[in-house]
Amino acid sequence: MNVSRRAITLGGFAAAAGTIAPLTAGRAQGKPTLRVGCLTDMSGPYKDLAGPGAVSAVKQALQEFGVAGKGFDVEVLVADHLNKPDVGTTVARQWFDRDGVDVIVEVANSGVALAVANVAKEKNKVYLNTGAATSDLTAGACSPNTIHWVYDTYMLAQSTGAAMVKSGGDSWFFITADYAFGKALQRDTTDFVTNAGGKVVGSVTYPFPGTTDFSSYLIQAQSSGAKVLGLANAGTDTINTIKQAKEFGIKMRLAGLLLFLTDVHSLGLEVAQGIVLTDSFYWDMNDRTRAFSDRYSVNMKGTRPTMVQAGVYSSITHYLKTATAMGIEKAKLDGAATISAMKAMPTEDDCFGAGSIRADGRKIHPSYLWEVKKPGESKGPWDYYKAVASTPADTAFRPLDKGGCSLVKA
Amino acid sequence: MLEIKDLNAWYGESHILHGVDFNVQEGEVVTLLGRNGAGKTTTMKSIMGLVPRREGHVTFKGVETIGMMPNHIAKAGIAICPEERGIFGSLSVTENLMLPPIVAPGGLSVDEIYTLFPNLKERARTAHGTRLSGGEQQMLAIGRILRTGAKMLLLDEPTEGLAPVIVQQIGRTIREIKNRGFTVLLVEQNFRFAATVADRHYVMEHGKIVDMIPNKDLENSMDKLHEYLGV
Amino acid sequence: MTDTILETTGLTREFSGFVAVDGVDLRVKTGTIHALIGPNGAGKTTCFNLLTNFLTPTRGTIRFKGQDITGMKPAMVARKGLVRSFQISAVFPHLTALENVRLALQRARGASFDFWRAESALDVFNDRARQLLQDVGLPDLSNVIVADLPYGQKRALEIATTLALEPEMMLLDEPTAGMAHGDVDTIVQLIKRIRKGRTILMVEHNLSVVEGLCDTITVLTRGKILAEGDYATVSKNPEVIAAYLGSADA
Amino acid sequence: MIMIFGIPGPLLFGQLLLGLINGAFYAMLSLGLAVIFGMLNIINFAHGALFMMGAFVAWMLLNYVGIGYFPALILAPLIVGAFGIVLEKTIISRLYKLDHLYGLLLTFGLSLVIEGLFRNGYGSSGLPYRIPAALQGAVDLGFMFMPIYRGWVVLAAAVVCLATWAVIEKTTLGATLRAATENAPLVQAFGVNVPRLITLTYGGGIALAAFAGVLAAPIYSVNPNMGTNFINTVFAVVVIGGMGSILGSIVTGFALGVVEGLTKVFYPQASATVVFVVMVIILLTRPRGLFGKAA
Amino acid sequence: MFGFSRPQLIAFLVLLVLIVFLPFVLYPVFLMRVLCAALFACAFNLMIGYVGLLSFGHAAYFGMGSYVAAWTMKVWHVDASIAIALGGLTGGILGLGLGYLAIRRSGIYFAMITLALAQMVYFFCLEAPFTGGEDGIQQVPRGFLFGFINLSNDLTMYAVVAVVFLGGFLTIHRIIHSPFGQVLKGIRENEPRATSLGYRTDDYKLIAFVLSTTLTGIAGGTKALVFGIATLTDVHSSTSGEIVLTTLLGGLGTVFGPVMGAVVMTSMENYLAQFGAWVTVTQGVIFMICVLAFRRGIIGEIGNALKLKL
Repeated sequence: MNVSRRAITLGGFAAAAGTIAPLTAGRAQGKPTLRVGCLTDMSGPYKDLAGPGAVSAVKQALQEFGVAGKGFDVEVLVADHLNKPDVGTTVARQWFDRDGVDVIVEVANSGVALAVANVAKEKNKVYLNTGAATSDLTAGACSPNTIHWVYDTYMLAQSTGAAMVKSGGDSWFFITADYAFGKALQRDTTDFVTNAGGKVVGSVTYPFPGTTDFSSYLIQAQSSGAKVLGLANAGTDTINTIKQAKEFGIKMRLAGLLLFLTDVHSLGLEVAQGIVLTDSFYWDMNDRTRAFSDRYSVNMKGTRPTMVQAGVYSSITHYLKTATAMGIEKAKLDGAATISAMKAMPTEDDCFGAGSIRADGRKIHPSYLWEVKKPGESKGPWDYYKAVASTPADTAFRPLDKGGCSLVKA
Repeated sequence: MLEIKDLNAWYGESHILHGVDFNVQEGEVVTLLGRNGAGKTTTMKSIMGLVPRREGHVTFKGVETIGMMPNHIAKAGIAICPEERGIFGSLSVTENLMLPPIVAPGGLSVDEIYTLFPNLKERARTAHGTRLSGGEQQMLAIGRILRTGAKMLLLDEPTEGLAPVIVQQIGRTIREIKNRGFTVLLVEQNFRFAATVADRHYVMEHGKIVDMIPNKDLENSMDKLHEYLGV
Repeated sequence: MTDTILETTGLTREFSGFVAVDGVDLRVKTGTIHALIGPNGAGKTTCFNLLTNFLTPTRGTIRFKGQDITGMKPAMVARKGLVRSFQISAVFPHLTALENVRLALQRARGASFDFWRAESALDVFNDRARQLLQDVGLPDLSNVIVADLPYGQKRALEIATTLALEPEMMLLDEPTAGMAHGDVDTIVQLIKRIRKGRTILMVEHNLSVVEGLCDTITVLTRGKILAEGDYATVSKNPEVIAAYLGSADA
Repeated sequence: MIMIFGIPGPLLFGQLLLGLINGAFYAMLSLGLAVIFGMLNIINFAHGALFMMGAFVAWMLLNYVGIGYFPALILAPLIVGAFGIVLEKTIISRLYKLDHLYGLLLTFGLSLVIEGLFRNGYGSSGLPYRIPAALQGAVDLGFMFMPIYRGWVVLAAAVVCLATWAVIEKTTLGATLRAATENAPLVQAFGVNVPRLITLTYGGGIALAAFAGVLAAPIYSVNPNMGTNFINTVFAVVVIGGMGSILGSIVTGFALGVVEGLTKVFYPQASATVVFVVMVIILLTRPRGLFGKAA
Repeated sequence: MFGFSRPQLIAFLVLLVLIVFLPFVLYPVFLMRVLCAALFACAFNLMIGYVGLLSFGHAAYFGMGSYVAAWTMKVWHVDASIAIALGGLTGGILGLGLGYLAIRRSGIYFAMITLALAQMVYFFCLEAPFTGGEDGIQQVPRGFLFGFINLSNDLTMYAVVAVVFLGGFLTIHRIIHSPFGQVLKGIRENEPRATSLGYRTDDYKLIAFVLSTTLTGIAGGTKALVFGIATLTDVHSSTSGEIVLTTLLGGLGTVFGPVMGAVVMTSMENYLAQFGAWVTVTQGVIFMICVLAFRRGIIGEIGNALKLKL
């Protein structure tokens, strides 16, 4: 095994020689080399929930899979997509065309994710998305070369929306980030709320990015008289909304439609207590997740993995299994065939347990509704969630026939 | 008191002063005469250290000031009343008056300044310095440097654009401060005015001193002066 | 009123409380050289800026060739044939002397918006430009960057550039300021030569220049007209002597 | 319930009040920016980054040294102000003779560096900073629930703005500053150490930004991007108010906060853009801004 | 030819040779990105370098050109040449409208007004349904040029981009060295004097602005075609900032500076992509060094050292 962190050298004229060298001269021993590209947000709003943790998860997967005896090398490349789709496509093209990358993993950011999916399809490579929320990846934009691993807006909306209504939260107000992800989240959640017999009494869409003050929207929400405040946003925005809701004494129940463990960590339990949220993975779910997370923590200064980082581990593990089974050379040659093989093989790992991948590229597993503990209930660092409800794997995601994915035979 | 030797000054690329030499004795009033563009104002600014680049010697009370910052030159006891008066529009009259810091004891008190310029006292409450008439502004500009205790005053065209009656008042003021022991270097275009106050006149042309005329010889030198000044 | 080319009535400009030009009634006769003199700060340059509409008057009107041009855009004023020079030499410093003059020719004769044509399209103006440079006594400097020229030559170049527009009336703001004796004479000769067929209004400090050159002199002090007439008349006016030369009994 | 433009009256009052609170931040930031512009002729693009630094220094003081909110309110501006002085001495002072553009570009680069460094060091999801115990809680104003801390922000901002205004308009130091803004060489020729005055002004402007940063820390999480979010709006405030105008920036800061607050009710998506609409309109009708002096 | 001086002609020939041979050595997609950025920077340089006006909102024209080209390709399936032309047209029309407002102010006010107008364009793109929000317009087919040249091959596409770039580059050079360009120089050197010669300077500035935004739109459209994507990044103010840096780094008002700037900036962005926030730190440091130490930019400093106008 050979895990190196090599710069993506397509830079200036001077770097030209360096670009070609690894492909031609490298690996003289003749062993095939799998190249894994971890394309993630290393500096922006998703750095904590994916970023370096995702890179670490890739390495952990490789190590625990035990590449050493399997007769091939694995090389890991890392790049920051800066949350710009065009940077993402450029890096992806470069990786596939020049650097011999076989699989791209992660990509937190829906816009970039969709862009990378297109490139992966064009180049017939493997693309395992864990960080993006958009359910388009398995609907209109589905591709024979993409698997969407962890969660999507449909799952979040259903789990949080329907469950909240069941527990009495039947009138909703949304604070929505003014971009496709926020709007999709609000739209999907609205469907589940109304289907479950609840109603949406209002919403406010705020400029994204760049909004830091949510107090205006919060008092609009408060005056609407709704019982539940749905936060159709993510990252720093969600954190700020929650903090300010606490500050303004908002009495509504807060539903974080996309809230990660690292967000709760940053908020602190004092502020975050009582919020409900949906995650498909929590480190303290069972012995296997705890064991995985302990191993993860060793490399990541004691932090616990988010579902995105767990998804990276899970997806790479499954990819390696499949690739070994079908033969490295073959896996390198044909991305779509590799994805088919991955779909054919049941998944099994410490993070998500047993699962499977559907024809549209959707990895399915149960989703869980969590409530953030009160400070008194927490028994130690990172002990934040208590389970509220769960949705079984077969109903957690959008039914196969509803997405309109061209890969699904009618 | 002030000794200037081989003073050169530049604005950017353009070389304005080409070796200016003159001196001012203690208690004297000396004028710099010359046409527009001859380098009189630049000489004043160079003494104060207000030009981007200067070379040569400016010795004040025996101290070389050529490498000094303007604020240090001011602290040494030279005060300037600049061309177009330099009254600050965003400052009230009193603020304008009180602006220059005291550099030495022996300056005039505010009351003395008001005695010298009664108009100023009436206008002391005026909000903006630039609301004053030209003459009042000139008085303010002279008055504020009398306060600082500096004994060497540089007055750059104090009569510019002023009515004759005001010019007369300025003339009286200059004689008065001379009597109080101040030394004055005066830039003037109006040599008839200069003649009424000054002890000596230096004539500048093309960034050089071309002549020195003691005031008593002025009448005899009229033709020469007309030639120099183009009037 | 064909013999009056430029006429102002009650021209006034105030700057935040201070009146720079105060009710000036100026009348310039066609074909004359008219001087505007006065001590520093009398408002001569402000007056110039008003005449060419670089400044808008607070009050008053300006008529040029019988037409009211008050409030017209400066470029339009120039196109009407009233072209000015500036007190600080107004050249295009990083172009060659030839290009400076050509820029004016180009405006007068079109082709200014042609962004698709090669620069060589302007070569047709070269001969006329060289002629103009020669007229103002500039040696063959066509390819020297203007920034490197001595001051006097810049002034001459400026006049050549203005002449290229063949204006009916020229406003010259202190054409001899900062010039050496010899250069002054060149400019005086030049003005004498170019006065044919046009009217010139000039601000000037150098009274000996004014004396030899100007038909009419208007004396301005503190924004107002103090006296007007030919040199002989004006120079004997005691008020003028007091204001301009300084009174002896101050 | 009273309805105003189809919005319940109490809600509208609430929004106006909130607008005022945001306006307080705009006013403090644009005030520093205006002072710096007036004196140094530098458009300090790094202002947002230094605001952010103020919040971070407060966070560091608390977490590394154990110094709480109120001392930090004094200390953080001093520390960041001192940093500003170092910046001015070493870098910014080299630009005074150049076009505005270079100052803008340099400080833009500076803000990229500062923000990038903090992002590398602390990530970008934000660090928590708690409201001090003395200012926790809220009062029910009838039409809205008013957190005490927000009230404190408006109060503190108003006091600081007024104090700054008073120092500049009513003291000898202020008179010297104003004079130096008009004609720095002449003021120096009167014996005032103008370069030092300039350095202190920059430090002071920065300290104001840092003070605003500390005030902001408990409201927004301490985040490397927190300045970027403000800076464009604050620029608009300074331009609209009239560049370099002290009073203009204070009044416009509060006013734009209110305009933005109202937009949040009527057309929330446009609340970030509305300041630019106002800016274009103002620039086209009053080129020097609302309070700027004619050229 | 095209008003090139001798050293410029040599530099141009070197550039030409590089453009022809580099795709066989370096990654063509990367080179296409460089060329699009270079055209953008050259168009921007037309304003700042030759008219002396800093537009702080050029991303608006780049982004709108990119959106329109992407949308017409994807939805109307127009020919690639038409899509690029429409991109340019969009930039031009938008530039005419916004420039008409902005051109009335100069200096820092011009910069601020262009920034504000660009923010409004950004808001429009965010809200308008056809742009696809933050996902952008994706999966834009490269399609065909003139109906029969299939652009899906990178090298073919590269050839088109190279031709567009060279066309734009030479056009700009021709504009600068035209009678019109001569007037622009005059305005930059001494605007009051130009006015006093009877030039309605605002008209010239506006035309220059429109030419600049048209070429910017073409650059945006070409970029959309190459990458099959048009996104909010293209209209975002950070893109406006980057193009200022690119041009400054290469050398304001030089012929080859923007090209050099684009090469360095794009390479840096790529090389530093794995280092996270160090990209912004490095950019910031370069910005500062440029302003403090070599204000002429790379090409400007080289030209100065060799005493050549490059």
